[in-house]
Amino acid sequence: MAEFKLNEGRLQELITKLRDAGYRVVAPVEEEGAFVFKEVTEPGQARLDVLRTARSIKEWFFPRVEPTLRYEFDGSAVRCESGLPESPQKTVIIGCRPCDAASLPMLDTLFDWDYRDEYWFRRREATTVISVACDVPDSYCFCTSVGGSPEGTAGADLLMRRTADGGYLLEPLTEKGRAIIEAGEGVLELASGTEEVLVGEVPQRFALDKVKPWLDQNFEHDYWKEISYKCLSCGICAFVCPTCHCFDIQDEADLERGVRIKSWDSCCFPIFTRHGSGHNPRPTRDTRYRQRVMHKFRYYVDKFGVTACVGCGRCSSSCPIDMNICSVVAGVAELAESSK
Amino acid sequence: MAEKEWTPKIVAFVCNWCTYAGADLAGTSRLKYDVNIRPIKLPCTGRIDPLFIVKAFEQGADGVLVSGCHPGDCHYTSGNYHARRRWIVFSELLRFLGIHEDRVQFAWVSAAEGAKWADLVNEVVAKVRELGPFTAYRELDSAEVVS
Amino acid sequence: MIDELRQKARELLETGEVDLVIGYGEGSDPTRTMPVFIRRPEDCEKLVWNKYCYNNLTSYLTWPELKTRGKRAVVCKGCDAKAVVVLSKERQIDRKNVIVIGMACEGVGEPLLSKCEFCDVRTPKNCDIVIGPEITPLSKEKQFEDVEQLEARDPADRWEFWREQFSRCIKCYACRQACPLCYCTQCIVERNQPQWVPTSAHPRGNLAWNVMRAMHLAGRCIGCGECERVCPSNIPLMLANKKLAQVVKEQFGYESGYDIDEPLPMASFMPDDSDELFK
Amino acid sequence: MSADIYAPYLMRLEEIVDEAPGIRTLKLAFEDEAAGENFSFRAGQFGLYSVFGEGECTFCIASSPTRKGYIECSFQQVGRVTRALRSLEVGDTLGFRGPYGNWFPLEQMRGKNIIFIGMGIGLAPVRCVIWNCLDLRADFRDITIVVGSRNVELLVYKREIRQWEEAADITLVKTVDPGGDTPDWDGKVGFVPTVVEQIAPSPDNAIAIVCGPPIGIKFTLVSLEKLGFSPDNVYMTLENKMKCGLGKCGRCNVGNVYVCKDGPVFTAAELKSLPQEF
Repeated sequence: MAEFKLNEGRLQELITKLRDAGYRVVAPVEEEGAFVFKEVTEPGQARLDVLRTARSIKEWFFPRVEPTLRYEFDGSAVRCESGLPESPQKTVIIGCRPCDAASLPMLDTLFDWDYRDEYWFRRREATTVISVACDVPDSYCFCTSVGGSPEGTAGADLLMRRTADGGYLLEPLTEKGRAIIEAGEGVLELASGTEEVLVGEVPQRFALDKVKPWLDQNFEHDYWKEISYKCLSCGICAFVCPTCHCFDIQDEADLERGVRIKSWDSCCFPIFTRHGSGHNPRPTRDTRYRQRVMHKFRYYVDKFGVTACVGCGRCSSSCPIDMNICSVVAGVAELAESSK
Repeated sequence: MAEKEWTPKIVAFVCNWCTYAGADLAGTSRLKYDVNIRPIKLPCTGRIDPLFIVKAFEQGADGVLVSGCHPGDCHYTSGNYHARRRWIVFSELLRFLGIHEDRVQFAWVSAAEGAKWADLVNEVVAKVRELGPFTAYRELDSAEVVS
Repeated sequence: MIDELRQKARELLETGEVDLVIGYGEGSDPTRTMPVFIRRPEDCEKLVWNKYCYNNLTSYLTWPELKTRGKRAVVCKGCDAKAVVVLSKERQIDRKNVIVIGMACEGVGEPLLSKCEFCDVRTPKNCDIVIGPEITPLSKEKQFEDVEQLEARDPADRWEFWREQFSRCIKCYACRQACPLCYCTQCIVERNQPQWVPTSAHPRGNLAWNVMRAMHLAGRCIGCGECERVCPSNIPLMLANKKLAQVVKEQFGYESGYDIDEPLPMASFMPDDSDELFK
Repeated sequence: MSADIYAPYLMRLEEIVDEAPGIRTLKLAFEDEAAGENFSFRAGQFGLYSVFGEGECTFCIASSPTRKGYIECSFQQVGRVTRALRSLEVGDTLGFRGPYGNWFPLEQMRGKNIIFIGMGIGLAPVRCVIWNCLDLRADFRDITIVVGSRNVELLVYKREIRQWEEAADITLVKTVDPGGDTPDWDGKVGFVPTVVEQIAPSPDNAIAIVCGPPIGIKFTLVSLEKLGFSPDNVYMTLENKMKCGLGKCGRCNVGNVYVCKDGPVFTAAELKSLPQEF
């Protein structure tokens, strides 16, 4: 497929072109010292050099708070209105990393499992994803251990690679990606084929094929207690994770009207599974942390055929007590190796 | 919904023993005062959690009045002393957040002070009326989180 | 210092005086540390001490699963040790069953965390063992400068400031989980009859949560700043905490985490407390 | 059907039956009659019932799929939503999403002896399949129903139990825990597992359906195994906490199953192979 070139210093021009073409442009933008995916409203805001934003792109498809129903009371009757967005705004996310992009098809399987969650899919359809290959990955990165790559294309409509001269090489991967190239006409030029592309290396930290067989056999193992005794049971890991998708549904209302709201939840919270009776199937930190790892590396694989981790390293880098999921899973792989 | 002319909605958290009795006295004494107040009776000012006030604003109150027995007169000996410390701190927190001090007002009204209650309500209502509807808080509701 | 710490910890475990030492261990990265729970003397080599020892380990002291065991030792910076004072005053720990190992500390973080600029407990107080040299305390004179700066802005500005800050809250509750003084077994936000605090991370729910959190720490917060450090949205939570600390100091003459005998300010009163607020 | 999988049907509360202290059965009719006509489900499936302003709550559909035009649910008041459900009056509107999940294998049950065991409020999902079988009585051989509760007062569906007792083609055994009986109690006294062993239903060509509190299920399973029932022929329902009912929200995930989609009906053999997190 033909590749295109965006020369150094012309990113803003491309963004302007995309906005002129009717796209809402979302990119890593600084917010109080952290980077998050936000709509670009001013020149120079988009920071494609940011390796790891505080939160993943999932919130643009699966917002942290989302009404599914609005209703009004009228005596004993209730009038309801669905919260499903009719036609979400045409959006382009530019500057996510291949790991984040890879989380999208991974979550498609869940949101399309028998019941198709249009809240997710309507935004998916309205959104074009432009990922940027990682030229300088860091020690938290482990995409290559979970089947990804710093220049992976899964989930992306267009892949950008940094070039040695400070520009980017653009490779459209889908129809939506080609539409971006069209919209960028005048700013983009056809690549010469001689550009030197910068892509970093992410060393493989564990052998994924060793992990699941061990998990299958070791639901009960001292390892779980050993690694999780210090977990604070906060929800950071789940909330910053591109693939964590558990949510809660709650009503909020006054005497006249109300909303039913879907909001992010975490399996690390003690009340996540607590029954009305008080019985809690996962009463302790180790059982909850085990669920987090098991769900990603075992159950999701059984159910949907993919590992629910893309190796972005966010949960590790933002964990208050420095729990590192890569080390935890590498530990599993080691145990698997040594138990042979 | 049809736009009605705005009148302040004020929730008054009052203690059972002094202020509620004082308000009762105002009534039996046929004192006239503004009708914009919705009193909620609690055993003691010590029972009033700051969250009650937050909830009142969440549910559309434009102002809140907290009132109980004068210091030294608490039916439970010291409930209002504890409450006083709490309100000193809480009112500072609200002010720090940028909420005008007249949005939440505090008073001591005894069972004998029917007239003080009537005047107090008029004063509170007048001040909140001057501030206008608490749209800043209500707008929190409509703010969209993402997309 | 690290040798002395390891030595002390080993002694405590060897003599059976404690059966658990909660300390800092090597992190996944040279700029981080990870809490470690040490039960065997030979594991004391895992303890580390450096300027990346951020966590306030006293938050582990109130964990139900660690509460019933025997005596524990906990490694503390001066600021962390203040939490022990409060926990013990609030009867959450039996002080006799906790050995507090205070580490002389010239501040953590690179650059230094802002809390360290006004630290008067660089040599920890109220500890059972203090390791390291005596370090001159820093002046706290300007500790409320940031609070005052915000206060100087007009109310509408302050509202806008906090509205924006709180709107970024994602309700991960890391602030609560990291706080040594948020030890309730069931937080008010987890109670739903009635649901006092909306669980959703929308601006209204976030304001209720953050107001409530600050208020519950009034007169208690010891200023370790863990809530703010762990916040994935970088919300300046300490500003609110410090504001309330300032009010409590000015109004009731109380500073949290120093005196073991002084009554807790929000659980006590003086008949002559200010009546200015009340009509 | 609406594209919004979270959209509830509006239901009208038609009838309230107080079954036992804290336990109530609600009969609900679809406000949109056409939706009611088109609505079908299978015994064992569940739904999310909602009180507007309070939230959603998961229960099985307690009425039989053979009875059209309405659904019933039975619940015990424990939390916010069940409390709100209890405060509803006839004529009030509530929400319902469903039917969700799998069902009891009626096809495999045809021509067999069926043993129903319901303990406490656990009788609700069993009741659904009992009526389903009774409405198709000729398709099944012997039907035995064992109902148990802590005491006489807490026994649910008292009217129906009497009906089943009086029916000539059903063996009904009712029991209350020791100490839970009253002077005029005409049933057995003893824990359900013990009673099951006493009446010793034959495992040949038989299927057992068991619902109740976890501890009751655990010991009843032991008894059934003693009697020779294969874990493949014992069915039960899992009652995990759920929010979406659609296999999305992750809350009911246990091992590689989502209880709301792969369950709630499981065989004892299937449950044994899962992590014991329920």
